[in-house]
Amino acid sequence: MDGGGARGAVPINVRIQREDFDAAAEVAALTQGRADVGAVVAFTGLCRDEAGALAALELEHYPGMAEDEIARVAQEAAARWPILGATAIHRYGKIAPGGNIVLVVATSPHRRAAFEAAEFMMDYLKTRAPFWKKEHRRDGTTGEWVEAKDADDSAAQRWT
Amino acid sequence: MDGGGARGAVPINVRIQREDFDAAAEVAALTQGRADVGAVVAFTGLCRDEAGALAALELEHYPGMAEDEIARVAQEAAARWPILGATAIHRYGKIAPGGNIVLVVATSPHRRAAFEAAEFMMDYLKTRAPFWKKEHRRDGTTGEWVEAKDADDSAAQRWT
Amino acid sequence: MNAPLKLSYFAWVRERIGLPDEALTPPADVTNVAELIAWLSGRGEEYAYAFERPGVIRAAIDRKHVKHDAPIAGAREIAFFPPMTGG
Amino acid sequence: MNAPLKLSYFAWVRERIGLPDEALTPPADVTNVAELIAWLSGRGEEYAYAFERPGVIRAAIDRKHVKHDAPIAGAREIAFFPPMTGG
Repeated sequence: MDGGGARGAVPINVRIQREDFDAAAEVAALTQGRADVGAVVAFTGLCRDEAGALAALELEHYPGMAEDEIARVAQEAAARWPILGATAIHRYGKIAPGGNIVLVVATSPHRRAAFEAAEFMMDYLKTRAPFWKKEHRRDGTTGEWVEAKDADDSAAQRWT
Repeated sequence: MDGGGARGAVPINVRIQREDFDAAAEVAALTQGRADVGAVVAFTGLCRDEAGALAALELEHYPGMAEDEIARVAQEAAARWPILGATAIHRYGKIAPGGNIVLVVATSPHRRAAFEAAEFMMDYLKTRAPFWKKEHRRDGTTGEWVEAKDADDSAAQRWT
Repeated sequence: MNAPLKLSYFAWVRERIGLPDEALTPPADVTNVAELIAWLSGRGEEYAYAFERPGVIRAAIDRKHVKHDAPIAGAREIAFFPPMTGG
Repeated sequence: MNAPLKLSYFAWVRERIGLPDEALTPPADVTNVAELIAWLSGRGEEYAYAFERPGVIRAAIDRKHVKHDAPIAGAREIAFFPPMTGG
């Protein structure tokens, strides 16, 4: 998918998938064959086991809208920072503790833009992308839906 | 090398080396076999070709002091943020455009701490670690030493 | 009269209503999202339970986030769900 | 009198002086880094060139960054270099 922002041909890759991702391959896709990238920030979000209580997270999403929202977030990042590329991959389905949930990568000539664009994408993705986490507990009880945190809203608001 | 900070056994890995590094392997070393890591931020700094003018960067360093300063920066990050691990690798010698220069990884239960600790380490590493870059130009002229940027000092100062 | 709408439900909204989606035709006096929620809440216990705290319910019209005062005229699909917890 | 010191030079300080390091014994009235720089500057053209703008020169005593007013008593190794450009 192409960013189509002010800077034209910034590559923006957005994927929603059940299968795992390979962060190294995604970074390589944004950096190989070009020598104008000076900074790469790769964020990986993983499933924590909540001190052993969690058997798995189950991620539900709104197909179609999930891709659209994450692409909008990435395009907004490309419009606000001089990035050279961005990738965002979000998994759905059952994910065991230690497993990957989300990957965000931003590349730029300079480190500050790469850091800020990546953090912006994560903050916005958390409050805008239609995903919901349900807990499956090791004691076999029916999982609860994870509650949204006010901290996530305020994290997103600091970019406005 | 062990962090030995307030939180005790936070693994801190610092290496100064001529050879390339493998960011994926370094991330795996901080995350595998544990399920308390919820967020990984990996920053990679690469050699840019300066619009084709640059043949290579040559990185000189102060052996011994370079390791010590970067370890101090990582330990400071571990004291300031609730991180679960940190890795910093800085290369020296000749590096061609597109090649890796520096890697910083921070892991944490939550994304904000991982982002901030990684950015803090990069900002401080740039102003404190004894490395100097010399340019080798494609036109064969003797390279100039890269000038330090005021922006790097102010980037580091915002954490104080 | 409104045209038939596709209504989609996610997470605990879906679980409480017991359906992932359905096609309904709201009456003509239902003009915005808040009115649609109120109308749905009157359709039965499961809807009343799903929408018992309308303030926490998020809505999307044709896959874009909207506020509860958004008009529904022309909408093809309206989705209801709790605050997002992805990432 | 001061004990012999290892002096180390890096980047263009090293290139201008023409040596990566050397062992020198500064006179007793050289007590801090600024005085050491002034004394070195008087040792010849190459030193004068290396230290022509003392304000930009960074110093480390025994591998720790210090300011120019740092006392040099007890130091084993003092390094001089330009502002760092790693990362």
